[in-house]
This record gives sequence, structure tokens and C-alpha cells, in this order.
Amino acid sequence: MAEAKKKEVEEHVEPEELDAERADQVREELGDDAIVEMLREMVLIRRFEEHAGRSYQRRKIKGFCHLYSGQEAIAVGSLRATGDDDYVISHYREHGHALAAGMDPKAVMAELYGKKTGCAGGKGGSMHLYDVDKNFMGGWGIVGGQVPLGAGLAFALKYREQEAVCLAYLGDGAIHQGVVHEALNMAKVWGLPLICIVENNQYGMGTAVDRVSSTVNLEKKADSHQIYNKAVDGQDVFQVYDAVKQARNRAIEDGEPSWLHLRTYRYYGHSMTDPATYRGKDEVQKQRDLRDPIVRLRNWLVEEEILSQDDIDSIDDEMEAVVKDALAFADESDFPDESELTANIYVEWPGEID
Amino acid sequence: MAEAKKKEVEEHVEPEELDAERADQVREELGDDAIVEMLREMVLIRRFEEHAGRSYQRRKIKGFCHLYSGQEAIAVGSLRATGDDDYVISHYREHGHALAAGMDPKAVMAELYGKKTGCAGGKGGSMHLYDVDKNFMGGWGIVGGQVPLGAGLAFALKYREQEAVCLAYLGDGAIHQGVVHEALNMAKVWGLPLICIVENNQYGMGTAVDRVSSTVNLEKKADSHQIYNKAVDGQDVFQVYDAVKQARNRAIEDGEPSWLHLRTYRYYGHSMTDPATYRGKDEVQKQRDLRDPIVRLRNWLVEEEILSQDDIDSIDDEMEAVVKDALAFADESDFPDESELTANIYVEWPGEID
Amino acid sequence: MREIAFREALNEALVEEMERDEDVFLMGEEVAEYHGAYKVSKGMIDQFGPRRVIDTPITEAGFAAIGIGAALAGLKPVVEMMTFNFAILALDQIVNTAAKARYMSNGQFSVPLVVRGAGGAGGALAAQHSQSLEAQYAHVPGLKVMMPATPKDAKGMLKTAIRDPDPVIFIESEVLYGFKGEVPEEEYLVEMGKADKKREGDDCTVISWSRALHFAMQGAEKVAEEDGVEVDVIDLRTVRPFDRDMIRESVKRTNRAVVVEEGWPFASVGASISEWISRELFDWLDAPVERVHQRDIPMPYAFNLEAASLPDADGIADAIRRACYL
Amino acid sequence: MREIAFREALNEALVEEMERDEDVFLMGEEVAEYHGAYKVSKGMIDQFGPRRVIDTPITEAGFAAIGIGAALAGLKPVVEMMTFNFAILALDQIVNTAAKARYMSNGQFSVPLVVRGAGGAGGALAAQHSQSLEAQYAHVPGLKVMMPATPKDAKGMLKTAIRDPDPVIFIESEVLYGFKGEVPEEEYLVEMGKADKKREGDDCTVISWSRALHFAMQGAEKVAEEDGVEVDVIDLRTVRPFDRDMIRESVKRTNRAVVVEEGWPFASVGASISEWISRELFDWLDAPVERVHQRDIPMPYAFNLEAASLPDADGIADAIRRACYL
Ligand SMILES: Cc1ncc(C[n+]2csc(CCOP(=O)(O)OP(=O)(O)O)c2C)c(N)n1
Ligand SMILES: Cc1ncc(C[n+]2csc(CCOP(=O)(O)OP(=O)(O)O)c2C)c(N)n1
Ligand SMILES: [Mg+2]
Ligand SMILES: [Mg+2]
Repeated sequence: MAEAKKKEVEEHVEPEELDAERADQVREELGDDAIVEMLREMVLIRRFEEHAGRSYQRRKIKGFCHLYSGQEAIAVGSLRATGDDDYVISHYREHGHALAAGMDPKAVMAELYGKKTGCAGGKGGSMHLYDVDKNFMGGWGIVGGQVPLGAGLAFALKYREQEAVCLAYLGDGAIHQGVVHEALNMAKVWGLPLICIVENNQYGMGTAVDRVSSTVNLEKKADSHQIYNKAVDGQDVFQVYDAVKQARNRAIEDGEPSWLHLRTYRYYGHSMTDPATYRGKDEVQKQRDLRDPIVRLRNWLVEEEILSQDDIDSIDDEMEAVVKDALAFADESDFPDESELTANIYVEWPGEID
Repeated sequence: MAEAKKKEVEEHVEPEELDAERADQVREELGDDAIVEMLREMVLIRRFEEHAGRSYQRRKIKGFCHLYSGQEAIAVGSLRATGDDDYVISHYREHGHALAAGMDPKAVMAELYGKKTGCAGGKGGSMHLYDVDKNFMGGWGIVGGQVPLGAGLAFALKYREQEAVCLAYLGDGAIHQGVVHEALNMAKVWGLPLICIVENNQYGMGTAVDRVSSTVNLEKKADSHQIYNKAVDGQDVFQVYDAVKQARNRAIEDGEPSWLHLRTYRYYGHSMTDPATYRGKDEVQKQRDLRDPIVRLRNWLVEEEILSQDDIDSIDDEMEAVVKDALAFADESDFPDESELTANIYVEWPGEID
Repeated sequence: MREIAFREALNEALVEEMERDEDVFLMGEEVAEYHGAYKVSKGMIDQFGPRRVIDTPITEAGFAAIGIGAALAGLKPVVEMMTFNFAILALDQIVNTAAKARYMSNGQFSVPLVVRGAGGAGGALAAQHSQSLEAQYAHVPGLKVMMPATPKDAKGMLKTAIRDPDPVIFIESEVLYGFKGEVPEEEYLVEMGKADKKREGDDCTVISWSRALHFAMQGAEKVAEEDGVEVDVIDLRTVRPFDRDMIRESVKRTNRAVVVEEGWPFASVGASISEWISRELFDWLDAPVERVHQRDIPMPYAFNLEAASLPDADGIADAIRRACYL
Repeated sequence: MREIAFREALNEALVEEMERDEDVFLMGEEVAEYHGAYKVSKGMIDQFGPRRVIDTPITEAGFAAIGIGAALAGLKPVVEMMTFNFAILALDQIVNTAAKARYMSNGQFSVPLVVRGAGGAGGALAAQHSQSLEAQYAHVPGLKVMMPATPKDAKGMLKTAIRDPDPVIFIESEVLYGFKGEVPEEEYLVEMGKADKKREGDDCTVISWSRALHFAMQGAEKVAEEDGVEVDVIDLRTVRPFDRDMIRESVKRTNRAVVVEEGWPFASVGASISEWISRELFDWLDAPVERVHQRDIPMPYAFNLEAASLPDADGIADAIRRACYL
């Protein structure tokens, strides 16, 4: 790593405490209950992913399975800032976004199990979650491809003059894809209410971001397109919430898209089959110790005397129970009927399929 | 057009005279003969295109034919700054680049006529000129696609540790293509000796640049990739030469790619079939009157007493004669033999073609 | 009946559907202020304004995806590709998202999108601008592919495509835009997947679509005049799904078939139609199914080579003769 | 003979060719420090260093084009696509530049490029990651397409591909990477365009390639056991150009054929092979050429649906029986 870049990275190691000013502001804005709710959602995601990982090892879940653990503050903080008409679109590491968007953990887990009760009837799997009622538009597997799709969703909102935005999640590895840049230019020219949320977990598979990006300050990747951008601590749920809230206002009021760079970390390998030998165990431990978004929020809640340690433990237990229910539901559900094979491929099809 | 953007455009209307300081510097560097040679090349291109246009109207040339008139200072100034090992790659509006790269006008005209004596044996036509001996690597038709190809040529130079660069020409319409941005990021990360020359003739077909670009200051389009960029008066051959020369040094000495924004203008329609109703005649006339690169260079040469008006007239006559020879050559040449149909499609092909 | 050009017929289809349905819009390079590279969208910006007739930057993948995203949200975009040569840049989005979204989401989404534009060889446009690429789409489950050969069909089929709830790839032959033909004044649709019998005869079945259909008709006339051979000519119109019933009926009667396409031969639509006939109608065939297609090479620029590369009436007449063992 | 896995065989081919020729280099996502998403390039970064084993950003179109540009300059790049699902993003560059540069330049340029990576269905990877897309390349003049089914062929064919003066698309079945087989220690090449007879029999000819070949072998064994039917099984290995001679010889003897492919049926390689047999060997065929292929749908994730969608031994055995009128 070039010396200059190394320094950039180090400069951005965040302190343990959440940004107090931002926390106060959000507390004022949302109230304590909402903040506790955010903790619950983050814990739900953490527990969900632990169990998903185990189910994968037991071959209940197959294929590619990408866990979200470590990045919970982003899904939860950003989706707390959205309204009912807002669209959400994401990539294959989307369990957290799906849950934070309010999707039923049972339907999500069943989808991972390939069951007909899954949120895509078992046809999608881990990488392809959908819930049209929650405006959760997937769950897509071609890196970067979801960003221009998100611009299209934003386009539809503008076309219909709805006061809403589209959040499009992408990783640090996706920012170089050509379609991302094509979408950003059009979003700016047409004033689309698109908010790109770059979850920089520091690796695209095994590739550290500085090895493939001309800058590690990923907010600058929107500079060619004159799009508002900002670097945010992605492990601080208040900062995430606030940045997205502001971006949302900017999109709705001024027709300005945004590009937010959220520094975060993923605790597991890229997917369940990645031993993650490209990084040291101490690196992961340091992130867990110093920057864990759940720990930091818990500490704040306790410090502010909003929750006691007991409250926190019971949230843990509750969320564990929710996930266990989801596991049981998934396990007990049936696989799709073979007649599903040729269902929903076309609506009107005058020919024979095959 | 937004007011702010309009202002940007207006601010950049250049004065009639060439940048005197740059002119003196280049004169010192190259000597008078070389400058006269540059004029000759620019006049050659101008005459060549006039005749190509007429031949098109007489259906000697068919298909798409994009004339370069108005942009001569860019091809000539930039290619004067290159060395023998440098690669050149361009798009479909490349007659000027081909001629400035030293290709034989006869072979170029014959190619436009689809003759077997053409620089691609008649297989390429106007959009697809090639000359491997001049390192002129085409002549490509997919907007933007030549830029990553140019990065690949630059990659090869670096791989072989050659002290040379690749010049890649593109238009203002091409800068949004995803592959361009993909290439820029890689060029920066890997330190490729790539010089992108953005010929901003203010329109991509009928679309004025400000209608589709987030900025009209196209040099900024490389900002996402931390690539050196500069705006240059593309109608001032000295400025073009100097900017490319510096970029070349930067590439060879520091491994830094460049992105140069050259403001220019095309006098004819996008292609021979475009009546160009999207812009007023006065707009074109104003450009011809105030900014014509040949007029400006001539004026300077006369002012500096390097050439007399007679010299200038005889250059015109000479270049007219060169082009007439090329026309005659093209006219008299044969079309390719039908056996050429399946030649050069594969080198080793164990099957039957068809 | 009045005669109008192919491009005007397409224009009428677009205008009528946009008048009928506020959710339909047109987007692509040069579609608005330039009125289309091939003038298909002439006048539309004046009638519908820049909200619904949208000039894009040159970013085929990006604006195709924006169209797909808008379709996921329920709009009905018509995305113009200046030519299908450039649409390859958008193929990932079309194949991996548009074609699959309904299936992957178990029916929660649909993508009521039309991707349309010029296809085939234009005329001295050389290798990168002269390609018949329908196979790239016809291969893919989830897509429908329509390729009209006449102004009348162009209009009726485009209206059908726009109303279809699934993604439709609509390829217009570049050289047919100026081609004139009768087009009814009153509204009509052409059914998806229905072929059209262009000529009747019991000696052989000739199957084609888009521009190659016209070559096929010429070839059919040639053998009628020169050999007294009368052939059925079927214009497939929709190549995915194709009209199996009409082919079945015809080949069972003629026992011979020729498939004519403008593009390359291997892994092509023509190969697949021919294969289907050979397999499905094996017992009815008295001769191998013959094929006519572009030479298996990139398109050369030189005028003589281009002509020699494309299918033509002579080659088709020869293929019919071969099929008829003449 | 020693047995090694498919991925190791590929690795040996890469290493040997890079040792032999300084102009050969490997580029792609995760090929260097991660040693390849499927570990094909294991250890190569250590031996050859970052100049010749190059990790790219996730930009398939861009780095494919960089490979093509480097090839135009005379280098011999091996561009790894993590999977061919993502290679669609680079298809324009492969089809419009790599395939055509030699022709368009009248032989001044060549593109000695290999684009290789995983193809086909992996295993519960769902619709965007489970596609057999060889038709996208096999359709295009200027490209050659190789698809090995065994470790031995994987090595010999990849070496041939790297030495070929033209662009070669080299598709490796994702599920075969771990598959072990005998691989000679000494150097060998597998000739481009030459098929391999995997099994001998006079009752029917079964043609396949890549992973589907293994299903075909199982199907062949099944009918041998259950019906006493003995079939020729031909592993095409190269699908463009394909080995017409071996197919001719076999079908003239067996008079029956079945084509088995992993991918979709329409406008596919299998359709084209089948079509060619039906046309070329019309007089020798005693039955329609039968086909086996993936269902004509995007791949579903659910394990039971995925299995039901793919070709298998039972389906192939049935197709052989149909071909033999059993
Ligand atoms: C176009 C494309 N290329 C490659 C892949 C394989 N792939 C899947 S995820 C991934 C890494 C993406 O990293 P990043 O964007 O940082 O997201 P993260 O996985 O870290 O959340 C790659 C290379 C793909 N799915 N799509
Ligand atoms: C990918 C692609 N899309 C569209 C086209 C059609 N087309 C050819 S030139 C052109 C305009 C390009 O404008 P610009 O880059 O400014 O170059 P100029 O013609 O002005 O030199 C377009 C849209 C193409 N050739 N390739
Ligand atoms: Mg990442
Ligand atoms: Mg321009």
C-alpha cells in the first residue's frame, strides 16, 4: 500500500464512542423508543446471520450466502430515515437490508432454505430476496447492476411526482463498474431522487479496497458527476441515520442525488465458503472490539440510562427467539412444487415452454 | 440550459489569437519547419475532408462517414508530440488522426472507397482505418470502446517497459460510457501511460454536451479517478501540442495517465447524412470566423514572418494536389476480390467457414 | 388503403400508445430533440414534452437499466437502442434482470419493457454496425422477440409489444425504415407469436422474418417464374415464441422447407427453427431443411463484398431448388 | 497415471505456458492474492509476481478490453472471468472488437487472447449465477469456443487456446473444478476442433460437451444396462469449430443421434449441432435427432427445482430410447 494511502486509512480509524452531538440530535428527533427499536433491529440481524451461517454449515442453505454481520448500523440507520413510498434496492449481501426494511424474518429464512413459503417462493435464495409490499426491490447478483436499476426506480418516482427516494446499496468493490458511473451522471442530469449507499467494508471478496481503487476516500468516486457526497462512520447508527435523512431531504426538495461513503466492516468471510485468509484475525478482532455498531449503540443507551443491562439482555433473548421461530418455520415449510418450475416466467405466452 | 452552465460555456469562448507564450515556446522547441509542417498537415486534413464529402455525395463513399473538419489542430498538435513507439487509437471520426499519424492519404482514401488498395483492404471503410506500421490501431465504432482498448495498449507498453504512451481519442458524447470510467480507474491504479484526448466539439450527434453531461467542464469527468486533467483550447495547435507533450512526459516519467479536455468544433453535420438542424448556421459561422485552427495558425505564421501569403497559397495548392492524387488512386483501384470474403477471419481454422 | 413508411408506422404506434397510457414513455439517444437517429420519434417531443420523450447520454447499459428499474416500479418504458449493435452493452441488464425479474421474484415483479431499435445490415456500415443479433435475445427465457417486415406489422406489433406485460425485444431492420406499405387508419394489434402467410404454394415452405422476408419473397417469385415451383412463404414476425402451428400445417403439406435469415448461421434463430422442423416434422420431410443466411464472417465494408455476404434472391431460389431436389 | 483435479490441470497449463512465453499473463478478479475464486491460479502470484498475475477491479468490460488492447499490441493475455455470467458485461468488447479485429484490419492485427472462467450451473446459485452461455460466443464468427469435460482435456486444451493466434473463449464447468482424472506428466496439446470418442456403440450417437458430457455418459450406461443399447458418446470439446468428421462417421454408422447440452434450448449450440446433423446427414438418419437440455427457464434456487431443471441421466436415457424407437 502506498504510504499516502496508508495514512488516509489510519486517519479514519474511528473512536469507540458514538458521535454525541449527532446522537442527541437524533434522540430529539426520533425519541427513545425509536432508538431502542433500532437496537432491536440490529440485534435481530446479528442473530439472524449467526443462525443463517449455522444452517449453511448444516446444508440447509446452499449456494452463495453472504452474511451482513458487522454492517448492521447501515441497514438499520438508513432505513429508519425512509418513508413508506421509498424504494430500496440492494445486492446479494442483503439479508440486513431486507430485515431492516421490515420483511418477515420467517419469509426471509424460508427463502434461504429454498422453501415455497420464502419471500420469493424459493426461487431466489439468499442473494435474491424480494418483497413488493415493502418496496424491497431485491436482492441482485451482478455487482453494480443494482445502481442503475435504482436510478430507474428513482426515475419512476420523479415521473409520478412522488415525494420519495430510492436507496441503492452497493459495496466498495462495486464502485468501479461502468454502469454505476453511467447512472450517477444521469441521476445528476435528470435530478433523480437516488441515494447511493456505499458500504465500504474494506474488501471486495479478497481484495482490499486500496488495491483496486484510485482512492480510498470513496466519497470522491462521485466527483466526476458533481453529485453531493459525504464520508460517514458506518458503525455509528446515528450518523448513518442523519446522513441519509439529509440526503433524502436534498433529493426531495432540491432534486439532488447523493453518494454516501460509509466506512464499515464485515466480520465473516465474503461468503460462507471464504476462509478469509487475506486478512489477519487481529484485524477482525480490533474491528469487533473498537467499532462494533451494536456494542457502541448499547453502550450509549446504557450511558444515557435509556436501557439497563437487563433490558439489553432481554432484547437479545427476544431476537434469538424470533430467529428460532424463523428457523423452525423454514425447516417445516415444503419445497416448492415441481409445477412451479414453469410458473411466473411469462404472463402471456402463446407458445409452449420448452 | 441552466443559467450557471450557460455562463460556463460563454466564459470559455476563446480569443482569436493563439496563445503567444505557448507559441514562442513551441517555436523554440520544434523550430519553424516543424510548425510549417503542422500547417501542411492541417491543410491536408481540411482538403481531404472536403473531397471525401464530395465523393460521398457522388456515392463513391457509402455508409457512415464522419468528417473531421474544424478539429485539425487536435490531431496534428497531439500527434506531433508523440514518439515512434507510441500507440494511437481512435473512434469512427478518425480520418484526421490517421493522416496526422502519417498514414498515406492514398491508402486512406482508397479505404473510404472500399477498394483493395485501402489501408484495410476495403474491409473497414471510413470508420475503421488501420495501419500497424504507424501504430495506428484504429478506427472503432462503438462509442467509448476505444478507451479501454487504449488502456490495454498502454498496459502492453508498461508490461514491456517501453518508454512510450498510448493516445486515445474520444468525443464529448463518449465520456459517459461506463467502460471509459472503468479504464480511467485502472489506468490510475496501475499507472498506465494512457493519454485520453477528449475532443469536445460540443455535440454528440445532435445532442449538445450540456444536455447530457453533469458538467460542461469535461476535464472534471476524470475527477472520480484522481487522474491529472486539464482544459485546453483545441483550436490552438501550440496549446494542444504542449499539453500532450507534458502529458506524455508525465506518463513516461511518473507513470501518470492524463485526461485532456480540448474545446473544439465540427463544421459539418455529425455524419454525411446529418443536416445538423439542431444548431444555427450563425453558430457554425462564428466558430469558423473566430476560432478556425488553420486560420489562426496561418495568421500567426504570417505575423511572425515565417510564411508569406504566397507560401500559404502554395501549401493549399500542394495539399489539394495530394488529395486529388489520392482520389484518382482510390477511383482507379479495384474492389477486393470475392475470395477476400473469407480471408483473415481466422488464422488457423480446422473447420469449414459456413 | 393509405401507404406510409415503416418509420411512420412505428411512430404512430408510439404516439397512440403514449396517448392511451400515461405510463408509457420513450427514452434513448437522440429520440427527443433530434427526433430519432432514424426519425422514428419525429414530432414526439413536441407532443409529449421532455418528461416522456427523453434524450439520454450515450450509455446503453445505464439507460436500459433505468428503463428496467422504471418498469419494476410499474411504468412501461420504451427504450430505443440506436442500433442493436450497441445494445450488446446492455445485454447483461436485459438478460440478467429484465428477463428474469418476474421469475426470480416469484411473480411479485414484472418488467413491461420494450427495447426497440434498428437491427441488421444497414448498407456499407461495416462489421461493427451490420449485425443481426436476435439470437442474443431469442436464446433467453423470459424475453419475447418481435421483428416486423412490413409497415402494417410494424405498427400493430409495436402496439402489442408495448401492452405486453413482459419484456419484449423489438428489432427493426435499418434498411426497411423508408419502406412503404398499406397501414389501416383504424386501430389494430398483431397477436404475439402469430406468423403471417405471405404467399401460398404446395411445393415448399419458406420461413423468414424482418428484412430477409423480402429476399425470401423475391426468391419465391424467381422459382415460380423460372421453375414453376410454388412455395408457401411464412413471415414469422415474432421469433420467440414462434408460430409452430403455421409451420406445422405448411410443412406437413409441402414436405420441404427453407429457413432464411439475415444473420450468422451458428447457434442462430434460423438454426433453431430449422432444427425444430427436422425433429418435430421428421416423418413429413422429403428433403433436408435448407438454410440461407449471412456468410459466417464479420460484415465487410466493400460494397461488392457486403452484397456477396448477405442472403439474396438467387441464393434463396437455389436453396428452394435444393429442397425440391431440382 | 497420476490423478489431479480439473482446477489443478488448468493451473498447470497456465503455469507452463507462462513459463514458456513471457508474453502470456493472467488478469482478472481475485486471480492473484486470493489465488482465484475457484483456486485455478493457486500459487501463481508467488511464482510470477504482480506484473504477470494481476488482480483487477470488478469491471469485466474494462479489463476484458484491456486484455484485447494488450493482445492488439502482441501480448497473449489470459483474462479470467470469475464466471461467464459476468462476462456478458464484456460481450460487446469480445464480439465487436476481439472477434473482428483481424478481419476488419485485413490481417494487420490479431487478438491472441483467451477469455476463460467458470460456466454453467454451480449448485443452488439461482438465476443470475447458473447459466450456460456458450451460444453467446459460438454464434460469432472470429471466436473459437472450447469447453473441456476432463482434467486431461482441460490442461491440453487450455495450452492450445493460449497458443492460438485468435481469440478463444474457454468455459470451465463450475462443478467440475474438483473433479479428478488422469493427467500425463509430459507435455501435450489437444487439437482445436477435435472431438473425443468417450464410449463406443453402434446403436446411437450421443453428442455432448463440458459437464453435460458426464450426464451423457451416465445416460449411455443406463441404456446399456437396462436396454442393451450401445451408443457412441462424443465429447465435442471444442464447440466452435465442432468436429464434423467424427459426427459424420458416427451418425452414418448409428443412424441416430442425441445432442445433450446443459443450457437453454433455443438458438443454442445444441440446436445448431442437431440442425447440422439433420441437414447434412438427412439420408442416414432413421429417427429425428433428439435433444436434452436445461428447461427453458431461468434457474430456480430451490434445490428440487434446480435438479428438475437440469439435464440428467434419466432424461438422456429416455432421449436415447426415443431416438432408437424403443
Ligand atoms: C459483475 C460481477 N462480477 C463479479 C461478481 C462476483 N462477486 C460477487 S461479490 C464480489 C465482491 C463485491 O465486493 P463489494 O462490492 O465490496 O461488496 P461486499 O461483498 O463487500 O459486500 C464479486 C467479485 C459478480 N457477482 N458480479
Ligand atoms: C455504443 C454506441 N452507441 C451509440 C452509437 C451511435 N453514435 C455514433 S457517434 C455518436 C455520437 C458521439 O459523439 P461524440 O462522442 O461527441 O463524438 P463526435 O461524433 O462528436 O466526434 C453516436 C451516438 C455508437 N456508435 N456506439
Ligand atoms: Mg466490500
Ligand atoms: Mg462530439
